[in-house]
Amino acid sequence: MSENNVKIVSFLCNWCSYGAADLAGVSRLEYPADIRVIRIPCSGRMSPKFILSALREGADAVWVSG
Amino acid sequence: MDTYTKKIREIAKDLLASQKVDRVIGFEMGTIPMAARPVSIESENDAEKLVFNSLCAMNLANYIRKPKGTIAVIAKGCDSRNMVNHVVEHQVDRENLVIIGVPCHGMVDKSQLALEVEGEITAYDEEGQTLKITTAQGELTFEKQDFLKDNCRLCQHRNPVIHDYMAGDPVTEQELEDPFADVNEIEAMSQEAKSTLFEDLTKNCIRCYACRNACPLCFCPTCFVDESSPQWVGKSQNKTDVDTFHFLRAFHCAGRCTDCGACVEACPMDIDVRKFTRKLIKDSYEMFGWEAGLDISKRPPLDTFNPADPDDFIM
Amino acid sequence: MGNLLEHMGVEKDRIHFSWISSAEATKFVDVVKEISDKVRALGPNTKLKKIYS
Amino acid sequence: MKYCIDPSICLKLLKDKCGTCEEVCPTNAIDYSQTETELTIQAGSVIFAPGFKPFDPSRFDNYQYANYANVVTSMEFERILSATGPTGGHVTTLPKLPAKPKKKADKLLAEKRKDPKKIAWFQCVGSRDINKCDNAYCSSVCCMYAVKEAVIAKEHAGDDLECSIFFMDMRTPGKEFEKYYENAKSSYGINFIRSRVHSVTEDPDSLDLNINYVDEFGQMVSDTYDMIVLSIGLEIPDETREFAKKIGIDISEGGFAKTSSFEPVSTSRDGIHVAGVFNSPKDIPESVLDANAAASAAGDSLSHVRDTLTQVPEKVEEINVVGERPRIGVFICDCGSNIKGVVDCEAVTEYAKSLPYVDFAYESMFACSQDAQDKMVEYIKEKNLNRIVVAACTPKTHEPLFQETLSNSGLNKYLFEMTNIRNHNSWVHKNNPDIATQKAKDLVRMAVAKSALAEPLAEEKINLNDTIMVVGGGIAGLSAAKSLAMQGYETHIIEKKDILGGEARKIYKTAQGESVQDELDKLIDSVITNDNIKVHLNTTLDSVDGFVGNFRSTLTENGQPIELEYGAAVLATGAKGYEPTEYGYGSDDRIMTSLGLDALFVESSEKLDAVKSAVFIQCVGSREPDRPYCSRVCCTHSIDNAIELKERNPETDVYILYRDIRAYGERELLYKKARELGVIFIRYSTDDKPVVQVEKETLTIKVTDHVLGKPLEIEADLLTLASALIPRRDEQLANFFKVPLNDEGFFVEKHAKLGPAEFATDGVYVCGSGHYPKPLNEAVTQGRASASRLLTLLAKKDSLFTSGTIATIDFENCCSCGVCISICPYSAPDFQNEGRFAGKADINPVLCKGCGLCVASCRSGAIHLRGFDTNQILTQIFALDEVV
Repeated sequence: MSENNVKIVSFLCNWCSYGAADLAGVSRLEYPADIRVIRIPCSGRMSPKFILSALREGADAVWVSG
Repeated sequence: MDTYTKKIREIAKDLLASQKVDRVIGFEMGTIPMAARPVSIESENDAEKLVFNSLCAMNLANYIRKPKGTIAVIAKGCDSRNMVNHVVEHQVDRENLVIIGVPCHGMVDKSQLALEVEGEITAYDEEGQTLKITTAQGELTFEKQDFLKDNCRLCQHRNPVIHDYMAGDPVTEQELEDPFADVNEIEAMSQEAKSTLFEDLTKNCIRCYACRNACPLCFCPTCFVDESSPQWVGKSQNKTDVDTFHFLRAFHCAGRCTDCGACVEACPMDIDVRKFTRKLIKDSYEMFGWEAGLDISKRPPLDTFNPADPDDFIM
Repeated sequence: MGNLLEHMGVEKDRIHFSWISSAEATKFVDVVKEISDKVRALGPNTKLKKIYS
Repeated sequence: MKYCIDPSICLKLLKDKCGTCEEVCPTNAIDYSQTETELTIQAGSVIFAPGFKPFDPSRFDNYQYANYANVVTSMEFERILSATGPTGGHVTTLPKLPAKPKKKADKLLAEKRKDPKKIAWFQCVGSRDINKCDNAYCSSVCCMYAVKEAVIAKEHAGDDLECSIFFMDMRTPGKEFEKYYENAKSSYGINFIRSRVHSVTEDPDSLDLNINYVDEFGQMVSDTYDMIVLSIGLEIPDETREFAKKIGIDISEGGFAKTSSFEPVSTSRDGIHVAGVFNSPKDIPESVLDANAAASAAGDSLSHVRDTLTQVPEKVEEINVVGERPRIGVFICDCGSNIKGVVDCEAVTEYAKSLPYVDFAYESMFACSQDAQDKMVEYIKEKNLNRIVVAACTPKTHEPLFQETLSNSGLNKYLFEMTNIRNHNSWVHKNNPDIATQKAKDLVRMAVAKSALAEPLAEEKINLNDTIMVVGGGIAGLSAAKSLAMQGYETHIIEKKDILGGEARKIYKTAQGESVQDELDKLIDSVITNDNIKVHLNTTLDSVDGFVGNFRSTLTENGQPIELEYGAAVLATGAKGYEPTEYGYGSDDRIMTSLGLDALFVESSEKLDAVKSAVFIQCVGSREPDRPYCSRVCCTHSIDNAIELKERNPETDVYILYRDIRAYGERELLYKKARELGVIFIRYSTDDKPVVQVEKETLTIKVTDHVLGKPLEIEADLLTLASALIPRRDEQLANFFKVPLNDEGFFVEKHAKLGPAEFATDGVYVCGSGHYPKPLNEAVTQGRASASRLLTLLAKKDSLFTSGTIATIDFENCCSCGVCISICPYSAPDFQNEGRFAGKADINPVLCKGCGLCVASCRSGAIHLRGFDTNQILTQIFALDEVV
């Protein structure tokens, strides 16, 4: 987690944002490599535990996307 | 308050004598002055033990979960709201519960009062809104209004929201100019100031879990801090672990907390854990128009799925 | 949730929620960029981060 | 997706030169010796769905589509709005120019490129037009797609963009369409201009487009736009018409297949069915319904041979790995150069070998290719692996394939984990190979950590009762029941009234002129004589318990309670006519609804002979603030009845007072015919509605003439109110089956476009006007479509399993708070009534969709989501900590 190495833990809904991320790839768009994706079956799966846990483990940010 | 005590004893006696209930849960005076403690009585003769005064701050909703038989319980405004919660959350059946409502004038903040008094308190009494305290120096009187607990000052539901009996006439509810002034004050602070505030707040925590145990909302068979697969929250007094505990404990109370103050009352380190829960009370109110424990037919907003919920509710 | 974290002094920009349909690749990229920029501006996370002693 | 060679330009095939593709193909897939072959297929039924061709506006010299760079078609504009389109979703002028032009002239032109500030849509290009082309019909879809394009353009470009749609009638009669149209006006500020623009001229310098048109008030307006979008219609190409002729099916004037209202997906030739735009111009949901319905029609005659050609794949015995130490095999896919071109796959593979529990790591050129799959099976057996991680593309497309490979090697398919190092990595960080390689390692580490916790999951077999209940004995319900019964399934029709037929009983004839009563009698006869159908008249539904495959209901039939067990249900409860409170309805017997007039036609009432002047008022109770939808059927119904009056007595004066005439598809031809017969159409606006005056002798309707702008008074002997179709808003029924109703009280289908005849709740289907108002032919189509969807469920009778990735409850830790029961959108959790854990919640695996809402909401941590369990997600988070 140095100056130029940001870590954003990203919880993406399998049906929505995960698909958008796939499409972004298919479309060859480019974006910063800061995100680490954890696939979840639905944004409803998102528990506060995961957000706290990610911050505890040193994530610089948490992103949940449905 | 004597009239309350008298009435409570009468009702309790009746209920036990007629075998309408198996037990009555209320308060009795403790072994040291200025302490009231919960008591469970099963015979009408014991009804004389029951008292009610400004020291009965504990939330008796904590003692009524999954009861054996039918029980009667004394309930202030906040307690009654927690009883509503319990019924909604299937912790007790309404038909097994007889609620003896007590319109409340607020409870006394003992630690504040203690600051005003030197030496050991040998006796305590109250008459109307006046508190009488006896120490080695003699008798002192205080106005109760000046020593109300913080949550009681902000209380807008002093009358029980459900009851089967009432131990007195309803009291006038307080009109507050800004019920969330305390939360607003913190909200207006800078990020750093907030950070420091909460750092100071939790630094004395010894993780005794008294706040959790006193809270009528905490009834999970295994608390998240005790989970072991994986053990994601450490059990030490590591600051992150302490903060995680307080954060998630508060979060579990979102939309359910009645601001009864049991957590603060129970804390041996005088940590004002309401600083966490008050924010969620405000958010529930502002986002969903929701106040916990007022309606026995409705589940808290975070328990239901509604496509019309505000988008930022998850935050 | 974010509100409470912020209340405790965790910067709001460290928690993001968004709704993106599986067809919105450009929106996805925009959101990643936005979050990345905001977080870079905040610097490393120190709040709530576990310190091993 | 597979590639093939276009022989008309391939140098190898034409001149035996080049051959590069053969050289570079790593899997030797190129075979130049393949030639066209003729196949003969024996078929019992044919479904003809050749689709349409977008109208080519080049032939219109007034719009100069072929010459002006900023005149585009709506299809082209769709691509401009698309993230994968030529401009990457950015709305820009000169869109047809290459993004990075190479030619000098193009480069100069590209300098004039700008973000448009004003865009206009021209409707009815190639539709409703017999002057410039022969397409008299309405293409049905262009109004809605133009509104959608304008809204999305505004969403992309923001408030700076001004969008105007030039139209004749705004035709948005689809479900939820009218609200979308109103919202486009009120929230997005899109201009709707009722005018047909004659021609376009181009400013040679700026390439801006100038137009002149006459507005609604008769004023000449001159305006300039940056871009013009031609809303082109749908056309049946000549090849299709010729082919139709060749196979001997009748086609309509517009080139569409001729079908009847009661068999709307069957052509004039027995056994040949039709679906999609070739049947009639239509939007996506109607096309999907057509397709479903055609499948049901084709299946009706083939049910006796069902399952005769089925082959059952051999099953490999599953190895029990429970309790074993994880032995993870990691497969890193190069995806040719798609991944390897950016990510150092070798390094990632080496790294994978160093991770805990990883026994084996292997780099594969194409992990999804057949030989790579075979190898995977070999390695699993040879190395005795019990967990597999594949780092490749997206699990959304490839997970099932790899899971099948696991099954083939004897491993439970849930012992598989996939991580996406292509779409989420190599493709999006192609300029940062180092970072991409590092990210790939992180992703692999996270996947391995999760995989170590993977457990074999069981899929439970769902028992399926193949009896069906159809609620509602109207046209839609009867059509569904008939198809289901013809395909061999016991079907119960539940009808509240003492007679079958529903609202169709009140209709005189269809838009195609068929007698509704005759056809309805035939349909009812075929239903009551079918041994598979049990009709329950005078019957109400009292309760519904159970779930897909296992429903149980109590009914009251003629006052007697009966029990019914069934596996699936079709809700065909229909809609009813609105009883107007406006325009003096009820105060005079000369004022009636459309159905009232139909009744007069059916009984050939003498009353009709006396009618010298008849007025129709449209949109009575529809498209109003408290009922904002369009009832879809009323325009055609009134036009049809107007024609009937004119044909009975050409001397009768007939007026139709309307807001927009919504004669979609070939109904437009009826509109044309009505005008030719002298029916007078007068448009009114909602702020100046017609006024009805009832006096003893005379019935007067006052309306403002839209052409002259002057008030008119019409004396009428007959006033027909085209009243809305309103839903029954059956909340009890919706609750019984846990299916949603929309604001207006119509049922909400599974997916507005792709699931129009089924609910999100498994085993429950919808058809008829309870879904949305629709004419008879569409009700039959949807009835058949719901039957078709239901039949696909029944076809899986022996192979229907629950998913393995569902929630389960650890009863010891359940605190009975009931949050899960309250929050679950699928009603999967419920309290247990008996046994050791009575009072605690349990989850029905059949109903659980594995969304995890309950898991996240469970404060006690008592609920676990198999496959995405809390410890599996936490372990991925922990794995992050080891980064760098």
